[in-house]
Parts: sequence; structure tokens; C-alpha cells
Amino acid sequence: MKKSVKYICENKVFSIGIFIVSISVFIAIFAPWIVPYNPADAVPKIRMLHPFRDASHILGADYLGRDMLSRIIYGIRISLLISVASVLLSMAVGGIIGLLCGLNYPGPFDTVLMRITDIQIGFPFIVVAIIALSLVEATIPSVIIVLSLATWPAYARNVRSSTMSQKETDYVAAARIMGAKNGRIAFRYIGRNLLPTILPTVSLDIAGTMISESLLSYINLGLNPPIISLGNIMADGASYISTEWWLTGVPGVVILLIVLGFNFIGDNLQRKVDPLLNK
Amino acid sequence: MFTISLKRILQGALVIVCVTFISFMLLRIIPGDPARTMAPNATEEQLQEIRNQMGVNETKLVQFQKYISDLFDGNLGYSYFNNDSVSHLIIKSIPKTMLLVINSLVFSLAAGILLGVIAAMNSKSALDDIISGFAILMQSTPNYFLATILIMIFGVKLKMFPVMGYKGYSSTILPSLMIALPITAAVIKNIRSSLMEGYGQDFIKAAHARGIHSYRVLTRYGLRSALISLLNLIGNQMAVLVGGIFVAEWIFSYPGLGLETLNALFRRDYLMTQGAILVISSFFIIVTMIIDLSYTYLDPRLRKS
Amino acid sequence: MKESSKHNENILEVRDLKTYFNVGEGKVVKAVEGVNFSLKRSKILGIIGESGSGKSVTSRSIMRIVDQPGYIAGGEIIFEGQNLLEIPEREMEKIRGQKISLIFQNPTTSFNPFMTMEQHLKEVYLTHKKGATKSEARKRALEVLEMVGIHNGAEILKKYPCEFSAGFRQRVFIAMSMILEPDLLIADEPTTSLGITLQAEIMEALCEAQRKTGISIIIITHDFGVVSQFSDSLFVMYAGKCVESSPKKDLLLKPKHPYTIGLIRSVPLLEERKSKRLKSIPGFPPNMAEEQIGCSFSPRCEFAREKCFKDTPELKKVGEEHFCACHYPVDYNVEDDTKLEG
Amino acid sequence: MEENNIIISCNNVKKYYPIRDGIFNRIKDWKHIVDGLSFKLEQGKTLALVGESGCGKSVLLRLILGLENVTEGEIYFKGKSVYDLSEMQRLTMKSEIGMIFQDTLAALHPRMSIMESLKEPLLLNGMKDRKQMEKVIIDTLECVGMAPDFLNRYPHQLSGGQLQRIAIARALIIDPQVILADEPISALDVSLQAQVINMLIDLQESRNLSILLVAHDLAVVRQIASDIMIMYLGTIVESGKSSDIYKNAKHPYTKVLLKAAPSISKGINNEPFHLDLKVGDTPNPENPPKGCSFCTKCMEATERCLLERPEPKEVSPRHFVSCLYV
Repeated sequence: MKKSVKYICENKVFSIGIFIVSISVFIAIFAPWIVPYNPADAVPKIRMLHPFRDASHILGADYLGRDMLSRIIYGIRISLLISVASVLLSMAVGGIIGLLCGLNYPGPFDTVLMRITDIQIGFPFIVVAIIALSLVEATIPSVIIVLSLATWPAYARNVRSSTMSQKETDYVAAARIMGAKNGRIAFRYIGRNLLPTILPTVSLDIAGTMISESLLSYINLGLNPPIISLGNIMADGASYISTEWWLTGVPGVVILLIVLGFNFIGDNLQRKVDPLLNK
Repeated sequence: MFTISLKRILQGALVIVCVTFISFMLLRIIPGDPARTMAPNATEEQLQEIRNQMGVNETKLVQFQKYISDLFDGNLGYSYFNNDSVSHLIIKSIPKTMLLVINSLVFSLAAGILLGVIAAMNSKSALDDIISGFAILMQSTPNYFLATILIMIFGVKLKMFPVMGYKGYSSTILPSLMIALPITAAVIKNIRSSLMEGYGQDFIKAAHARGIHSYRVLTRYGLRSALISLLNLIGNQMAVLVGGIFVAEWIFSYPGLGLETLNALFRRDYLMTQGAILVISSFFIIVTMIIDLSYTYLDPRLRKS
Repeated sequence: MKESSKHNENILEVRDLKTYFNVGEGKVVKAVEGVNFSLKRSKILGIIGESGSGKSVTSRSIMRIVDQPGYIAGGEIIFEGQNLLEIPEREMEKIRGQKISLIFQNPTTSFNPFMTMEQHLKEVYLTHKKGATKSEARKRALEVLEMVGIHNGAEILKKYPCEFSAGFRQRVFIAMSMILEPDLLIADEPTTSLGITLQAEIMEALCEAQRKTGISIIIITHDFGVVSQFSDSLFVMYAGKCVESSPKKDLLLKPKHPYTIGLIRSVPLLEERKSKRLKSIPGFPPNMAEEQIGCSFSPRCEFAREKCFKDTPELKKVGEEHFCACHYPVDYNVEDDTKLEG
Repeated sequence: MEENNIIISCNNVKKYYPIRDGIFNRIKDWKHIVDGLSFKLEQGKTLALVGESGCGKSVLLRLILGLENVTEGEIYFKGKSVYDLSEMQRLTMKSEIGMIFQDTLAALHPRMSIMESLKEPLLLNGMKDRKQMEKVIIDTLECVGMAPDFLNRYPHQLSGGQLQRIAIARALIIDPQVILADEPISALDVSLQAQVINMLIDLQESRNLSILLVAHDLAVVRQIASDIMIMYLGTIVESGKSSDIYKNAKHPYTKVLLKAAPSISKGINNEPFHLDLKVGDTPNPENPPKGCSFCTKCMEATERCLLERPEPKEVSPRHFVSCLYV
């Protein structure tokens, strides 16, 4: 452990990323205990309070007078939960499909599934989301599934190409010579190589999914009011944009920071995770 | 080479047909009754009569057949909400969206390549960090948040560009900027990494060893291979571009094809949405196909194999 | 600096060349540590050494295209009376390709995949010969291809590098490096990635070109057979230093340095050999990052004595144009191998 | 030559790769990679397959190991045809063959430490208890001259020589009867080559191994192999004991190889590089010549050579040459 801590500090950008993400994960987990006010109760007196003016409401209050800081804390909790869950789902689904396609590469199973991913790429995400969310009522699980619709083909392609290239390598041939069965080769040999190639994209995808999630709520298609997500908070403040810009600005900056943290990690994760790269 | 392109075109056509079929079926499944949104306070028989007129009552397959036969003679059906033929409506709104597309592509390619080359050229200096920082920042900003910032600065404070609707060319600046910035970031990253990788390759060292001037080595050798990998990137960025168009037109209420689609979708105007989705996704698939083919054509190794 | 006349005996003199790589955390790898050799006009010098001995770095230093993070730390490279380390980059670019050219090891990656053969050949000619016309360049290109034994030059020019086999591409690369009649050609492991007959073809083409143009060649390889059959004088490198250099016949028959002796004895021979086993050199080559004390071959040397471990031997004259960097040179004769059977 | 001490034998083995073209990938033509090959490997002997790149020698190894199926002909392992072995027999066969790959770095899983890579063959052969496995691994490392402190390092952190020894250790760890080696030495430096050659010879004598060695360096082959087979474009042009081949080579291609191979003695008496080969690219396997595979490059080729495919003739005991004019 001592060595990797030194290793991480060397790379400033990576450590900033780790710092931001760990704070947001901390907030997401302990939200109910650390929130100063109940995000739902409105105090008309402090409507439209400018941030950093009043010590008790550091980030000000929204148009109904609800404390912005507590709403943002809950917003982070929901957005992070949804994004991480949807990326893990699409990683699992895409990974399995990619692995199976890669293994029976010239076979029919592979061509059929790859055409499905082509069709999937044919639909812009927004249209898919609108259609899907009008089909089924927007609850947390349904939004997670819709969001993962957009990212699973990328994982399927990524895993499939890596599996196909690994099938011809000498270490897989050596394993087969020693008597290893297909199942063992698929998971113990090929699977083991996939993690370092997938992990960096996970972090970048979580960032992308957070943006899409807040977009859905922004065009009030996503989660409806009782659930607070960063996108909802921004959507509420949208109509007051020209006068009280901070209603949308503050949550926007929060999303920006979290996503930036994930991007910083994503860019440098490849070097840290992969034993192949450290000399 | 010919067989590759034929295979790719067949594949593209197949995907367009599937997209049409799936969107047709999906639209018919989603809840909400077009007749009721058309005439909210009409009585039951009148609604029934409107539904017959729209042909919504037959089974889905029959509707699809009728739709395909209309499609062949170029008629995309009739939109009751804007009581105009769908194809006419689409043709009217395509040029505005194309303006957005061209603007953002030109901006992102020009700025992306320029900044990418600058970052690659002095890779050890602070300039490279600033440009890469800008690229990561652009990629991490949600596009609608970017739109709000642009509106605040250019629209409200400086009043340089119109913020709503379409008032001549100047109102395409902000939306296309919003679409273009994330793509510019991707282009910068791509050009920078392929140039810096390119520098390490043997054939560039060999050219350097032949006394070919380092500037010429960059343009003749480095940039050429970087541009080819850029083509591949543009293919992948198409999804971001189309997504950006929808959001930009929604926020700036810019009357392009994207806004028409979203409105039609919310109003359950089946035929209009169907037509719009068909046009957008086939445009998008055809462009990706053209990029794939040019990618194989430009690289002699693929062309000659 | 004395102005030497054109027919100066030595075309290239390298004096005490030092090239270091700083590999981070203050550690410096001394890839080339004080190399001295000279090359007579239109003669062939063979540099032999194992991987990591610094032979490729020497060739890159002569052309001043050392890869990052390497830098030339000291010494002089006198090429036709001019010290290459002192002239500005613009001047050096005129010399690369026109006066000195370099042949790379892997033909599959040393061509620009997006340019045809014609573009490759013409580009070198037009870059250096200002004011030359395209047809002139094309004529010269066909001439050079003819010289390396490619007769259907016109048909070749239109094609791309990916359409040819590795052996053919290496042949075209040699032609390209001769197009401006350079005075010195450095071939860095030209045939390592090719098979036996292809290797013989390429070496034959190189001999042909050398005979026709009188160009002087430095060939760098780890294959003892190729270098002993091709070059006039040999130069053995170990751990970044020169251990022995002499005319070919002298070195092959009566090597003085224990490392050269070990190398020659461990090369499998085509002819019948008494015992089945080879006398191999024990141990592994040294790690270049650590500081070298004394003679760097001492840990693996069977003749090493106490002095060898303490101070580094200098290059001493042990015969007519025969230099050896060893405190106790061994007089050994290849014929009576039994002397060391012991 | 009784039948039972033949470990591996192939007769008339052929392997064609399909060339597909057109929209539906229809097979247009066949690539003759291995074109009718027969040989026998005896117990305790070393047989060397010599040939240049593209002559199909590595593909032959993959056929023997069952990684690819033969288009025609049979391969026998200890008298039983490889293709109709039952599952159990196939497993026992696999535990008796060790394989050393050409690119040692690619043959070891990049993200498995050396310890795990060496444990795999033991686990796959049913050895369960950790203590015993570690003991076997350390013994095997000893006999390839490697200290056990490399065990938890990763392949990319080792040098060429060390990787080569780990590859040999992995092949030996299951105590096989046959070692198949695909150019085990060509990537190494001269001094390391000598160490590996000596090791192979010691192992062969101590464990009575039979080795099928693929190589292109004639001097190395002279050092190790007792029998040699010269391959060209998927066919065997000459085979026999090594002394016969080197002393009185009969086939033109073998003569060319012996003449082209560089050596120190040729250097000493200043023999120039000279090849008596017809100029022009070697024929590609897509449309192999109907007659002798070497006819397009052979100086003494005549009309007859182009049409008639030569059969191997026994020139002297166990010395076969496939040429019409021998």
C-alpha cells in the first residue's frame, strides 16, 4: 500500500480526481445524516437567497425557499447512485454479450448481436429515452435501465474486439495445449485481461451517464419531484435564468466538478491499474 | 475494394430498414391517444372519426404496409397538428438544422486540429496542459449547462447574439458553439495523442534520418496518419453531434428538425415523429457509412488487402 | 581545426563518444561510455555486440538522432574534417541523407504506409537537391533501383510499401539510402528480421552497391557470421564500451580480449565440431543503470584477476592496428582450440 | 527400427487455408500451406525442421498439437491416430507433450505472475496440493538455471534470456516425453544462445526426451539435431541424418542454404555473399507451382521440373531427396 500511495501522489491530476470522487461518494452515502435542513420544507422568507450571503444557508435557497445545500446533497446521492448502477449494468450486459460474441466470432450469434448494436447506434439517445420513458413510468430502476441502453453497445464492442484478438494469442494456445477447457480460457485467461481495458472507460462512462441523467430531468422526462436529482434542481431554476442565474448555476457547477473528477480518474486509471504498464 | 463497399452499403440499408420498423412499432405502443391530444374536448364519435381518418385503428402491420407503400412514392404521410404533409414540413426545417451541423463540424474540426497540433508540438510545456485541461473541461460540462452559460454571457450580459428562435444567421452561433465544444475536445485529444504516438513510429524516425525537414515530417507524415484516425473519431462522435442538436434546439427553441421531432413526439404526432426519426437516423447512418468507406479507401493498407 | 584535404585517409573519426539516458529519479544509463574508432574511406567496418551493448545508440549518435531521453554527453565525431557535434541543426539536416544515410532493421515499419515508393524516392532527392526537376528525380530513382538489382523499377514506383515482401522492401530502402551518393552508409541490423536466402540477397546487393560507388559502410549486427563475411575491420562492443577492434582476419584468428574469445567459441559452427556442447559465457550481461566499477566483463571473465575488478582497462595497442581494452590480453589461436580445452 | 519407439509420425499431412472473396465470402481458392508431409520422430532423438519463413513449419507444429485440424493425412502419437483419441486419451497425450513458443513474451499471460503461469500446467494435470506444486516448480527452475526469486514478477519485467528459460521450465514441468520447440533460440544473443543449446542437450540426455525443433539457423541445428528435414513451400525437399545433409547435400535448395549461411570460417577466407538463385519473389502459397515447389527459383530447373512433382528418393540409408535430377 505504501508504494501505491507515493505513486498516486506523483500524478497530481489523478489525485485531484480521487479527492473529488471520494468526497462525492462520502456525501452520497451519509447524505441523510449530514444534511443541515430537510430539503423539502420551504421557508418563504429566504426565497431566491443568493449563495454565500447567509451563514445558515451557505449555497442560498431556491424559488420556494428550500435550502439549496441540502437539496444538492440529496441530488448528488441520487445522481451518483443512478449513474454508477447504470454503468455497472451496461458493463455486465455488454461484457457478457461481447465475450460470447468474441468466442464464437465467425458464428451466427455474433453477426446477429453485432447488427443489434449497429441498430442501437442508429437511434440517437434522446429519442430512445423519450420513447422508453413514455412507455414506462420514470422510477429509479427504469431510469437506470434507460441510461444503460446508451452505453452497453460500447462495452459489447470493446469486449468483443479484445476477446477476438486474444483468441489467437500464444498464451491461449498454450492453455489449450495443456488441456484447459473453453470455460476456463474464457474467464481465467481472457476475462482477466478485460478488466484493465474496461476499467478506465467505466470512470469516463459514469461521467457521461451523470450528464445524460441530469439532461433527462432537465427536460422533465426523468425522475419527478419527490425524488431530488441535480438535473431536477437545475430544471426548477431554468425559468429564472436571466435574473437569479445561481439557481441553475450552483447545481451545474456541482455536476461539472463531480464529472471532472471522474474524467481525471478515467484518463489516468489505465496506468495505475494495469500491472503491464509499471516497469 | 468494391466488394467491401458493397457489403458496407448493404449493411447500412439493412440497419435503416430495421430502425424504421422498430420506431414504427414503438411509436404505436407508447400510451397516449393522438386523437385526444388533437381535439381534447371532442366527443367519443368525433374522436373515433379522427382516428379513422388517421388510420390508427387498423392493426399495426397493415399500417406499416401502408406506410411503406406511401414511402416508396415519397409521401411520408400527413401531420394533423401542423396540417401539412410531413415531407414538406421536414424539408422546410432541414436547412436550419444543416446550418447547425455544418457550423459545429467546421468549428470543431478547425479549432480541434489547430489546438491538437499546438498541444502535440510543445508537449512538454504549460501550453499543452492548458489545452488538455480545456479539452477535459469541455468534455465534463453537461451540454445544457454549457448552453445556460453561453446564454448568460453572450445573450444576457453582452447581448451579442440572439438567444431564442431564429433571427437570421447570428442565432445559429450559440447553438452550434454548444454542440461543437464537446466534439472539439474529442478532436484535440485524438489529434494530440496520434501525433505524439506518431512521432515514435519507425517511419518518422527514418524520414528524420533522411534529412527531411522536421516541419515537413510533421505535415507530410504525422498529420496524414493523424487525419485518418480523426476520420474514425468523427464517425464515433456522430452520436454526440445528433444528441447535441436535439438539446440545442430544445434549449434555444431553434426551429430545426430536432425541435420538430421533440414536439411531435410529445404530441404523439405519429407520422411526423416517424418521418423525422427516419430522416435523422438515415442521415446519421449514411454519414457513418461514408466515413467508414473513406477510411478504408484512404488507408492503402486496407484498400490493397 | 586543421583543414584536411578531400582524400584524407579516415572519412570518420569518433573520439571518446559518450551518450547517456537519464531514466528518471536521477538515474543515468551510460549507454555509450567513451567509444573510439575510425573508418577509412570506402572500407567496411563491422560493429558487433549483444543487445544492450550500445551499438545502435552509437549509430544514432553519429547521425545525432538519439531517441528521447538520450543526449550526447561528450566526445567528438569528425566527419570529413568537420565535428558533427558542433554544427547547427540546419547544417546537420543537410548532412543526413545526403552525406550519411541510415538503414533500419525492420523494413515493414520503416516506410510511410500512405506514400507510394515513387513519392519516397523522389522526396529525398528533391529535398536535398534544390532546383532539381521531377523527371530528373525519377530517372535517378530508377538508376538506383537498378543498382540494387530491381529491374522492373517503373512498375514498382506506382505501388505502396504494403504490397511488397519484407526482403523486397529492404532492397528498396537500400536503394533509397544510396540515391544521393552519400559518403557513409550506416546499416543497423539490416538483415536480422529476414531469412537466410533473403539475408544473402540483401548483403549481396550491399556489396554490389559498395563496389560500384566506393561508399564506406558501418554495419551493426549481433550475428557474428554476417559481420565476419562482409566487413574489412571489426569492432566489438560490450556494456557501452569498445573492448577490441582490429582488421577482420586478425580478430577472427587471434582474438585477444576474453569476451571476444568467449563469443567466437559460443557461436555454433557449420563444420563438424568435436564436443556436442558449446563453451558458453556464464552469467547475464550487466544492468546498464548501475555504476560500472573496473572492467564490466570481469564478473563473467574466467581470466579475471584482482586488478580487473578495481580499475577500468584502457584501449591498448596489442598488434598492427589491433587494439584491446584488457589488463591481461590472452594470446589465443582459433585453430588450436585445445589450448583452452584445459 | 521397431515400431514402438516412434513417438510422433505423420504421413501425407496437408493443410490448406481457404481464400474467401465476393460479397458472401465464397471460397475462391485454397492456400497450400502444408502440402503432403511425412516424417517420423523417434524416442530420445532430436529432429530439426529447417526452412525459411512462410514454408509452413510453425503450422505443422500446430497441427500436431491439435490446435488446428488437418485437411488431409493422419498424425500418429505413439501409434494411435491423434484424431480418433477418446477424451481421456487426449488428456494423457497432452500431459506428454511440452511446447516452447517462438515469441516467449506472448506465450506467457501478460497479467499472470510467473508463479501462476507455472502452476497452470500442474493444476490442469490434476495436481492439487500447494506444497507439492511449489516443490516441483522450484526443482524445474533449478534445472533451467533460474533462481526462485523471479516467481512473483510479471513476464514484461524479465529479459529475453530469462523468459526463454521460463518457457522451457513450463514445457518441462509436466515431465513430458516430447518437446516441440518453435525457433527457441533465434531471438537470443549469441552467449545466451549457447547457454540454452547446452541446456537442451543436457535435458535431452538426462530425461531421454525427444525434441522436434523448428529453426532457420543451420549452424544451431548442426549443434543440436541428430536428424534434419529441409522444408520449402510446405513440402520436404530433403531429410536425413545431420552428417549426411551437411557433408553431401543433394537437393539444390539445401546446397543454396548451406552456401548462403554466413559463418566465421567463410569470413576468414573471405568468401563473398553469392547466391545462385533466380532473381524475383519467392512463389506464394496461393498458386503453388504444379511440379517441384522449388522450380521457379532453382538454377538447374528444366521443363520437366515445372510439370512433374518429384517423389522422395532414398539416396543413402535414411537420406531422402525429392528432386528429379538426383
